[in-house]
Amino acid sequence: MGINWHDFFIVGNPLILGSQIAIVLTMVGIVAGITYLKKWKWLWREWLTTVDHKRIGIMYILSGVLMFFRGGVDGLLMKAQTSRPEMKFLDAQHYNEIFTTHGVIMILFAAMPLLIGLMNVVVPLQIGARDVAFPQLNALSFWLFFSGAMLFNISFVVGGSPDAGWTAYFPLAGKEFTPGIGNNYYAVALQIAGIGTLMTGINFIVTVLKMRTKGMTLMRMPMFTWTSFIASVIIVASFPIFTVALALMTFDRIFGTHFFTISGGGMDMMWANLFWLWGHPEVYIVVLPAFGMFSEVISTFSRKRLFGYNSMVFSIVGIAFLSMLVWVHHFFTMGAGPGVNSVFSITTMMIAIPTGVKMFNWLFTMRKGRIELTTAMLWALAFIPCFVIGGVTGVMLAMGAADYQYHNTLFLVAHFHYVLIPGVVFAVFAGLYYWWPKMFGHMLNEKIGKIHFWFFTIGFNLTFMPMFFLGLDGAVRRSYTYSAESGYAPLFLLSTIGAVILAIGFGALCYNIYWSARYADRNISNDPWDARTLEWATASPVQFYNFAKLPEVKSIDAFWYMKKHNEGLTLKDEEVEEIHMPSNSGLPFYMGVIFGITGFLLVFEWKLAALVATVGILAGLIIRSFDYNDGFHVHKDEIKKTEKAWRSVNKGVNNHVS
Amino acid sequence: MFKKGYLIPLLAFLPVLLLSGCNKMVVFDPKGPAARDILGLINWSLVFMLIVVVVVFGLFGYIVWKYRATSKNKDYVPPEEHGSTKLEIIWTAIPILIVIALTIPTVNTIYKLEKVPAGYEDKKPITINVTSADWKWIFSYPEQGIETVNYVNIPAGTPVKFKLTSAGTMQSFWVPALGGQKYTMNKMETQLYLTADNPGEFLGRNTNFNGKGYADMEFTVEAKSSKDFEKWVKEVKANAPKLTEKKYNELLKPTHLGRETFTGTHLAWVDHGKMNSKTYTNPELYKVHGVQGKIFKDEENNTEMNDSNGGEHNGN
Amino acid sequence: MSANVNTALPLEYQTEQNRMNILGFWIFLGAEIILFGTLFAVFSVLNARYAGGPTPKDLFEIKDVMVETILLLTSSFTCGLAIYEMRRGNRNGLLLWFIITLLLGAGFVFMEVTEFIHYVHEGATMQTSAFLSSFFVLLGTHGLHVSMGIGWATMVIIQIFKRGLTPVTARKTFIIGLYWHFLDVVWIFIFTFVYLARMVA
Amino acid sequence: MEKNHKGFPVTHVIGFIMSLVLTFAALGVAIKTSLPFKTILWIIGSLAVVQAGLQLYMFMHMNEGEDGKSQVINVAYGFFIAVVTVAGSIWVMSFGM
Repeated sequence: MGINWHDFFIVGNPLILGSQIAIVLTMVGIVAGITYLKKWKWLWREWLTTVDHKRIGIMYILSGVLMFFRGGVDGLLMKAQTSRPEMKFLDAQHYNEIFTTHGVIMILFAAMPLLIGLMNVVVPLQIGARDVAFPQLNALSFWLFFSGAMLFNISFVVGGSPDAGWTAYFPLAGKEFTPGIGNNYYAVALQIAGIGTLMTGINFIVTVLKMRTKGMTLMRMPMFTWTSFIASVIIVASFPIFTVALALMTFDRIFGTHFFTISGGGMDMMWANLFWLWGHPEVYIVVLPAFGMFSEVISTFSRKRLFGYNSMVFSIVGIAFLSMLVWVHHFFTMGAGPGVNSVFSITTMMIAIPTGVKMFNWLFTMRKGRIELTTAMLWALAFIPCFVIGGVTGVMLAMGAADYQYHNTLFLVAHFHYVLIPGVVFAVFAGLYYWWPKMFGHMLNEKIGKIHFWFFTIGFNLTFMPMFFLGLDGAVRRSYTYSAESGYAPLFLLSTIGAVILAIGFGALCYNIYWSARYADRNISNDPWDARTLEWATASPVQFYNFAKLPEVKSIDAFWYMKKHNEGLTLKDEEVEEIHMPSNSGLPFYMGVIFGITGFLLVFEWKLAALVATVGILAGLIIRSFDYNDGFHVHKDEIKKTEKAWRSVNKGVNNHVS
Repeated sequence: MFKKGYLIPLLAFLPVLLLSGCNKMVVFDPKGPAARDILGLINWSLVFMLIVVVVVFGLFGYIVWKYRATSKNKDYVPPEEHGSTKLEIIWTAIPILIVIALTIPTVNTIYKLEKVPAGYEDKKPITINVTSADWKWIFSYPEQGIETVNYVNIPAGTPVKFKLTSAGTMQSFWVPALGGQKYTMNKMETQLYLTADNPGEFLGRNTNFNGKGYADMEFTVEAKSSKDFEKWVKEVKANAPKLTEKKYNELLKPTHLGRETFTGTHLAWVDHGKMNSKTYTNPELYKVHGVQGKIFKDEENNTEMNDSNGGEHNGN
Repeated sequence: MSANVNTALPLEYQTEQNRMNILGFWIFLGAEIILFGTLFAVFSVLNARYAGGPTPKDLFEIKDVMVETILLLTSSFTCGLAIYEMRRGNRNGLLLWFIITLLLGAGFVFMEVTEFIHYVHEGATMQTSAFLSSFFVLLGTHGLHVSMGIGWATMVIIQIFKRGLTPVTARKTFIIGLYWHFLDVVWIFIFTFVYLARMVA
Repeated sequence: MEKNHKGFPVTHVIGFIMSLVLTFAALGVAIKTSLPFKTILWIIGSLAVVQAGLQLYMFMHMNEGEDGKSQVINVAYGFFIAVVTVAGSIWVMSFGM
């Protein structure tokens, strides 16, 4: 199998060359840095082998931020290319690769890990558990996700990026029209990451069902836990479909089958059908936990419990149910009969009903409250109007006949950015500002946070608002250029300016992370926001066993109740018992590596080598089967020491930030 | 601080204000019954959406302003309230009513668009077969026996039944001034009725991404008076070269073309809309940078088209 | 995580971790139902697209299919007996029925592989038509599951030999039992909607 | 939980015999009768569902244990999604005809 090295490493493009050099330099820098600081052992013991849900969450979040950066750069490149008509910055092929990777990375490798990361950190704490149900599986989920993300990301320097859009519609994505291996990356990397996500879903369902502390009934769970739970249910319901779709794509591309090809009786629209059977629920997988975060933040900073808790729960269950029944609205224009389009128009519009209920419940949570405009709250506030724009345009798109004029135009692009950026990115930012002290023991700077907020929200609106009008004027998505006569130029330019402002906002976040890590006050309380749920009942940052004594829950907003009734806030020495914790394991990391290697070989269609590598996967499974490590016990003295340390500090800190 | 808090809703409000003032945008400037029907639906939905936006934004602004934390209300303790069944029923019921109000006209319009538009039922529709290929549009007039590339002339005031199919990748056929879009797929035929009220020129294009040449996949629709249309057909039949199978295979290669006109149609030997039609693919011509994977030869449908290496994308 | 043992329950349910594992496996089976459901959806859509290749009537041999079906049904029964013996605390009974189950499973896999080889010799490969692609992938996925199950069960048998019946080995056995029955359920649908239905159509 | 730990595994044997009967019934309906295809499909489909339920309850004890309810809901939900996927795909991919 002769490799043409000239093709293997993508060369000849100054942008890619620049990033290749940057990647090599960064990697050398990281390796040198760790070696210099003698941190290899620490890295291995504390992070690479960890099964602690908080650390895994943090690793998810860091990779998510990194991927958000990569996807953001893709977005900026696209905006640069379309800033003026007939622009010559990128050629068509390069543009196609970039919007493909932008979409895939933002949805699967940025939004998902950021949300799953926060779920990991927060959900076990909110239900008063010591870890998730299957800690080692949790680590495996992360390493599979990470392996998939890395595999996908090397595509633009090694072998070529996928270039058929994030939806990878057949027959374009098939071998008949895209013989390059770029789309193999899509099929294989997403498969690996998807398996990880599926396991996360199972893990969190069991965690929520089985590991709630005493008194934490389902209808007392914090809203973020509820939404994470329902999102996990949707993951388990929809990711198997994606697994199958990607496997069939792999078969078509690498083994020459005829599922979606135009020859041999294949059916191209079947891919679109399967893709959206997964793809639509996927939107709710990312949006629901975000809704949960907004619920927590709005409730905390309005100093009121959530308005209409029960109807909130019913509406998320309703959204989850409907989410599986609307997928065809992504291809109303396929030419299916009017019966099909009518049914799916109706089911789609019905989703507006529970979403509307949530919207009003949030508004009425704030009513009669005392609204504190912390950075986290600002994100939640900005979410409401922006998301309403996304929502109403969503209803417009749901109307089958009207969609014939919106479909595949920039109107659609504007709509889903108005749903996903306020609905997910704002939420993640709110969540990060809100829970940062829980993860790291210091706050993010509020002043820089506000700069971040204003640049980002203004930039966001400026970027995507013009796209509604461009779309209605006939501008289509995924087109790398447009003519001067079209008259689109001013709005496209405005959009590019918005993107730059948005990028500055993201830069402010990165600076904030750096600044706060270096200079922020470490002397903070376990409950800096005067919050309501259980995660604030324990130390910041949270000690590895979470709770010295598992709290007992007597009401919704359990920690608020504890504070009001002064119950369970102190810990007596005799209450301390030994705690059983799971041991670290290198196996998940190994599995991530071996999956990555197997995937890489498969991408390059070296089937025999890939088959050999699967032996490595099987070996990992066998080792796991014979692994009888039952964890370890934390001694009473150690617990007492840890607890005293943070409980005494708290007496001296200023409890209130804003 | 609080002034800034208002900037967001104001900014988000902008589109609504702009929308009401925009009549020039192509979707809001219909030139045929199909586009007009859709616009009617869009306008109907805009009214409701505007109401939703005004109510929510108003409520949002009011609540955030009234209940913001200030130095004056430091000691204010928000009340414990669990919800309100009455309110919750109201804001469940109103969206349901809105959805119903939107559903009925939507379903009506969906069914309406499948038929010859109202007001044109007595006119005999003409049929035009649309075949999309990488990266061009091929129009066949089976009744007239002519074929055009990248432009299509239609008689104004006559409903046109477009039969859509594709020779390869999937495209979407869209003439926004005349009506909504529909996909063109290989081995599948979809139909779309479009009618131009008056003579005029309209831009049509592909909206479904299909590779390197996608950005330039545009065509023009020219609606002529019936007399002019007949005249044009006659001229074409007199002057245009005959379409041969060889020439047609040439057309299907991934290239950009200008306008072309032929007599005869390719329907004589292939209709890509038929389930068992021949497959035309040229994977060799789609190679771009990066490592190339194995291409699977399809034994039965080998098209003998891979002899020359034309088809370079010349758009960039 | 706590090692609280409730001895009133069957071995596999005695610890909280065991109960979580069993529930988790049920959830996984829920995902598997959807996975196979999707493969069935693909098969249902593509099952008449022969592209000039062989049709089900040309290929399927009802006798072989019946043998495979009975092998799998019986193995599901013996697997049930194995779990039954486990709950009686009868280690040897468990091992005996368990090994019989695996032998029957291996017989099934052997039959299926022979069947596939036979088809390929008749010119019916995965690459021939959409119908055959979806047929081979649906059946192949099931067959792969059965093979993985055999490998996995072998690991568990070794552990029972080494450690005897403990809550952990009992849980592993119970879970693999669930898996095995589930594969039988999937086969019922394959038998019905792939073989019987396509032979009649 | 299973109450009868001793003696003859009655439920298992009944389950096994029933599954054999159902299998051969389906075979008989499919091969030996000349009913219309749709009718056959409905009959053998129903038999398959019954047999699956048999396996789930008699062999897998789906509803036992403290999480029996969750397990039943989970399987029912999975089955529902699978049916939506299959029926929806067939309907939509026939272009609603």
